Amino acid sequence: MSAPTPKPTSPLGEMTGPGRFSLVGHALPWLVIAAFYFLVDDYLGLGTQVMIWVLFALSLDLALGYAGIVTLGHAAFYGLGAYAAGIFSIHVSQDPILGHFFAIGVTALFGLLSGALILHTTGVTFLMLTLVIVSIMFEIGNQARGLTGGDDGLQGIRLDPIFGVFDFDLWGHTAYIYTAVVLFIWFVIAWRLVHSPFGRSLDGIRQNARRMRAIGTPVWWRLLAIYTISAAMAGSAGALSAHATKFVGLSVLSLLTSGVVTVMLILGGTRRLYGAFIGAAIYYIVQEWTAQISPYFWEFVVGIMLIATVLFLDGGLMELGDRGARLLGGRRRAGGGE
Amino acid sequence: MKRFIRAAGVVAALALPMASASADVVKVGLLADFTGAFAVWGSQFQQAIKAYQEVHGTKIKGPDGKENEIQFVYRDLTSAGPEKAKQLAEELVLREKVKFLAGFDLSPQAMSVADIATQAKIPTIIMNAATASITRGSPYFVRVSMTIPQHGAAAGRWAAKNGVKTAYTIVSDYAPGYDAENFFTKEFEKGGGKVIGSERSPQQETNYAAYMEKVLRAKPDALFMFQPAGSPSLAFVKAYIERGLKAAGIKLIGTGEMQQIFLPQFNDDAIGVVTSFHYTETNKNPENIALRAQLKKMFGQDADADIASVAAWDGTDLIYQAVAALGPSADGLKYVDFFKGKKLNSPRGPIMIDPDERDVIQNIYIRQVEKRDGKLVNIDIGQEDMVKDPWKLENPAKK
Amino acid sequence: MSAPMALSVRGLSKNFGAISVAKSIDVDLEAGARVGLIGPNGAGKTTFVNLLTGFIRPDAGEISLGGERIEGLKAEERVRRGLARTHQINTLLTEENARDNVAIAIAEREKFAWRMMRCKPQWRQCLEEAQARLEAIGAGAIGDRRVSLLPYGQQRLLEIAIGLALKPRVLLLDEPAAGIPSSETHLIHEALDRLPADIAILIIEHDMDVIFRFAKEIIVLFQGAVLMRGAPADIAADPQVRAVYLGRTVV
Amino acid sequence: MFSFALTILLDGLSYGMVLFLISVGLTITMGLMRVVNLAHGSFAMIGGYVAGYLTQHGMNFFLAVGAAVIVSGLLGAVVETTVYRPLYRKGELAQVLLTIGLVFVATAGVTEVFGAFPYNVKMPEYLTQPVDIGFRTYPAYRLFLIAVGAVVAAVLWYVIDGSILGARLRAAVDNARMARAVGMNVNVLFTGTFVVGCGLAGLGGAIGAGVMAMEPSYALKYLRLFLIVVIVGGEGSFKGSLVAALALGVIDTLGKYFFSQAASYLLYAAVFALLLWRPQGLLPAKSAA
Repeated sequence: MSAPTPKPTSPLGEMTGPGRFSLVGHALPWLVIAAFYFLVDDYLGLGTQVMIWVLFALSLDLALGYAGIVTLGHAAFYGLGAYAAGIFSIHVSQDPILGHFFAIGVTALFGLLSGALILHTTGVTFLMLTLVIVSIMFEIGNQARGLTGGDDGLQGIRLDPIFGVFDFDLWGHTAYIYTAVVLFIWFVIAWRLVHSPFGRSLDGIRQNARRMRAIGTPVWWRLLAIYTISAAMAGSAGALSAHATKFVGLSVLSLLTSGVVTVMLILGGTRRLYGAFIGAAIYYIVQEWTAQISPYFWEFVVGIMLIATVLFLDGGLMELGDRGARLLGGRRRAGGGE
Repeated sequence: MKRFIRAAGVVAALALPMASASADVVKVGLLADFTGAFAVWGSQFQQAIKAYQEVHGTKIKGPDGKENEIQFVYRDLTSAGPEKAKQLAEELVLREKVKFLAGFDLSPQAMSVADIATQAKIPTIIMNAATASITRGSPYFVRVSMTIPQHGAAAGRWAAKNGVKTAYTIVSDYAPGYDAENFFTKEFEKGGGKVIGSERSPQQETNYAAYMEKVLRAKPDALFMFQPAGSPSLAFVKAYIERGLKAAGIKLIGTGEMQQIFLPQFNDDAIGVVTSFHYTETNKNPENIALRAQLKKMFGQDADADIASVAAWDGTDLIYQAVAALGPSADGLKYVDFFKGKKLNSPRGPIMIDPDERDVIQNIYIRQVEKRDGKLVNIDIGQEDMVKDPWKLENPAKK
Repeated sequence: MSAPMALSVRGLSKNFGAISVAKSIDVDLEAGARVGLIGPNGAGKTTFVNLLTGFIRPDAGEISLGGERIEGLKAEERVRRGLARTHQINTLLTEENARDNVAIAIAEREKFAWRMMRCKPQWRQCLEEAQARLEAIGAGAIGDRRVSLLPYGQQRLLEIAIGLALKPRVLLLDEPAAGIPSSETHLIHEALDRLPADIAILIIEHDMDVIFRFAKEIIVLFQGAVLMRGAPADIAADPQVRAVYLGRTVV
Repeated sequence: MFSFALTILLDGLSYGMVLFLISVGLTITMGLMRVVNLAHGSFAMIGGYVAGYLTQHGMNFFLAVGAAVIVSGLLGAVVETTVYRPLYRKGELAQVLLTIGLVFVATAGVTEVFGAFPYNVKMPEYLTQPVDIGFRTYPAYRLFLIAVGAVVAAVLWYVIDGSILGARLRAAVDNARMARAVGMNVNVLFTGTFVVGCGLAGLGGAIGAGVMAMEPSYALKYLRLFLIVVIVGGEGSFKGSLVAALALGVIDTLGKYFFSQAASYLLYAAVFALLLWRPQGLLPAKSAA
């Protein structure tokens, strides 16, 4: 061999791969969340809702973005989490933390079982199976009126103060902070997860499942693991929603819910984790804004945004930031040419 | 696009007086679906409210003689979940500082804001959501629309009294459907009739062939339906005719399915369908004539009043009267007390707010579809005066 | 008592409907073997590899790896027991750089890949080994480059590096030189020369230069069955083999 | 008993035929272009609205249906050449999203132009009546649906199985790259197929409005059904979609008749079980896995 070995251009110890971020980049969303609390007091309900959607979109990013599981059934987990938390508070205990863990457990179990049944299929067949699952869940929710309240929704959720101290107030202070904390915990978990060897193997599976089998990866088990984790996370988002609104409507299980969360994620950008933040926030802001101009206008704008994102902005809105950074700082991510 | 522009104009028009507000502004937050599957409700509410404000002006003198401006703030629930209703209600209360909430086409939406209404002491006028128990959700809830049992029970009593011996029921598979089935059956059987079969069809159903076939085979005297107004109800009536149930002499009895707005979609086969309802569009009340004329004047010949318009009209009327009597900044409970026992001359006829339950007490009209001047119309063939919600009579409030 | 064969295949058969694509194939590879597998198009070479590696289930037959029966195992389980392969068509992770491609395989081998929390030291270890392995086959320079941007020859080298990174007992090279411009074939030749001596290697190749240069023994596959096995010189001289390659059927 | 069974069969078939008419274009485009086209229902919806508008303004029903087919087809041509082309190279996810975006735009557009109310396609008087078919009276409309569906199915069968065009189509479904390599103008084939598929959807939407009513949410509301037909039948398989659509119609009718409480689950459960059993659908178009 004659070619001299050039020095690697990135330090070996660094985790390379998707979503390297500067400290400023990391701090920004959390500073915004904190600032929002102090500055825009009147919109805390909106802020809480957005954060719940962020968490939901984050859960989808793990399954869809990283592992490439194209699903339209994530509302099944979100809805199940919401109902589990709500029903737990009515029939078992009003402790919100306990109820939250119960909901996470239930959805994780459901994710495990349903994933075990369907994860051997791929493509449109898998898509269809997830769609069917969420449809069946919706019907159960509608008909099991004694448990879920059916079409009237689940009412009568009462919660004790968190740790016996922080009461869920009308102004939504507690709900906001509680949601922010839960989101932060999940975010840290997700961040570590996607940058772990496990996360890298998922990335590999998304790119080429056959290759991963050829290097000895138990593909089905890996997918099942991330599907279960993602389900638990979506269930956690559902539980937050039930606790923050003290109400669960049947629509949490609707196909539209699955659709909306997917739109948010794609809009923000998949496989970036922070894409979920941007996507959910932008979706909400644009919705509020356009709906005030003319309610019909909203659907139109969402449609156009989706089409434009797919055609011109593969990486979602986060891609815009990347492109800007590249313009400013030259090529950063691609390896040096020859 | 025209409508977008017009809507933008309205926003601008609403924004202008805000800038020059010298009069006290009383904001009313109106929550309804303007997009999605239930979009029609929002636009009907909105048109009626605008019509009312056009007729009565946006300013109303309070008891102190000062002018108050009534301003509606519209928010779209996008046919999404009730959590959206809750979030928007919070915003309206906290940010827009609305004095009243109003609207709510679907029951879950209304129920999800019960806590907010109670905690923030905001009188909340429910303009459609018809699940009977709603008004028990908050002492600040006042309903001007209807309850499902009012219709179902009256239909059952009418059928029993008018020669129907056996009936079959097909209701939509959701809470209001169960209520309708339950109260129709109860009253019908109390009057000596017998329900010989009952079905529940999926909420969004538009293919009723199998259900109609079952009814045809059971040969009842009448078929009682409860279907969401819109594509399911249209498809239901069409299937009834197509399948020959009408030819077989099975009478069709319903509630809201044959409202005037839907009649142009039927042909003469719909003649003879009987419905039990709280608003007959052709009634000659001066309020009704005024409302309908105003809508056509403002929104074109296609604009038509329905129960949403009537309820929105009455709800707005209540708010105007309350502000006139109590001023712009009375305590929430004071307003509610003002509403209790209030009688209104509604376009639908006389109504009263139940002093105990804050729910609407109203006449229920039994109408039949007939042809007049080449057009299908509902003609009253019977009437029950001032019907209280039967569900509440059956389930008295716990003290 | 001799040591078990690195790979031993007995009576491996597979039918697709009426077509028999593998007819009772017997093959043995001892440790360190360098065996070439040749045969005309449609002889069943790729099917054989897929049967060995578990991407296709055999109808009958036994496969043993170091004395352990593996025919009932899934593809990935066979890999973990030491049977690795490279692919004819590139199946690399095109969005990653070359080093990560290797490192992901190493993490899998070292069973780090179930670790769900960040574990810098282990991953660093994987990356270091990956870089070393790339250098070992003369591809140290491509570590940082995104796979989709690599020239084809380098991608094939990377395939081999990944195969080796799995520390296999047996490595199946499925047409490692296919589709490479002649200016780059020396890269593959050099890489093959440097393969560790203790690994048994079965190489499938159309390019006879590569086979005759590399293999110490050659198996000829024809119509799903082993036609002949012998030293390269004998194979080259055999009239039957010549006939097969000229397209005439041999009785 | 016989007449009863026949009635259920007719009810099921007539419903299934509407599903077939609308879905057949989807199955061929999904098989041919490998695009997950969730917007397909929008073309049926536009066909329905066009027919509705024209019949309400006095046009003859059949002329109006013809116009609906043409408008849907033309719209299909426009959308295929502008929006779908770049999509063929993108992944499933991108396709799902873009086509959902189209659904939103179509829904908003229809609401804007025609309003939020359900929209009526006025049928000729004789189609709204029951007719005597020997053993009973039966809705003329449903017989009409069956007849149209059968004719379209027969024509398609002939074209796909018996003509050179069909052979090309099948070849392209099997292997688009190969078809391109042997000099087929795949772009024209794609556009042509797409246009025909959209036209058929328009036909199904227009004449099927009595079973699947026109409203702005139409495209989304029935999406599940169309997808079920396509995927259960096997992507790209014309016969599969015919079988699946008719089976779905009959199962749905039977379910409502005998287990009306569980009817909504029954269909989904059947689809779920079937897809676990045969992930490629009933009659997959591609020969090998």
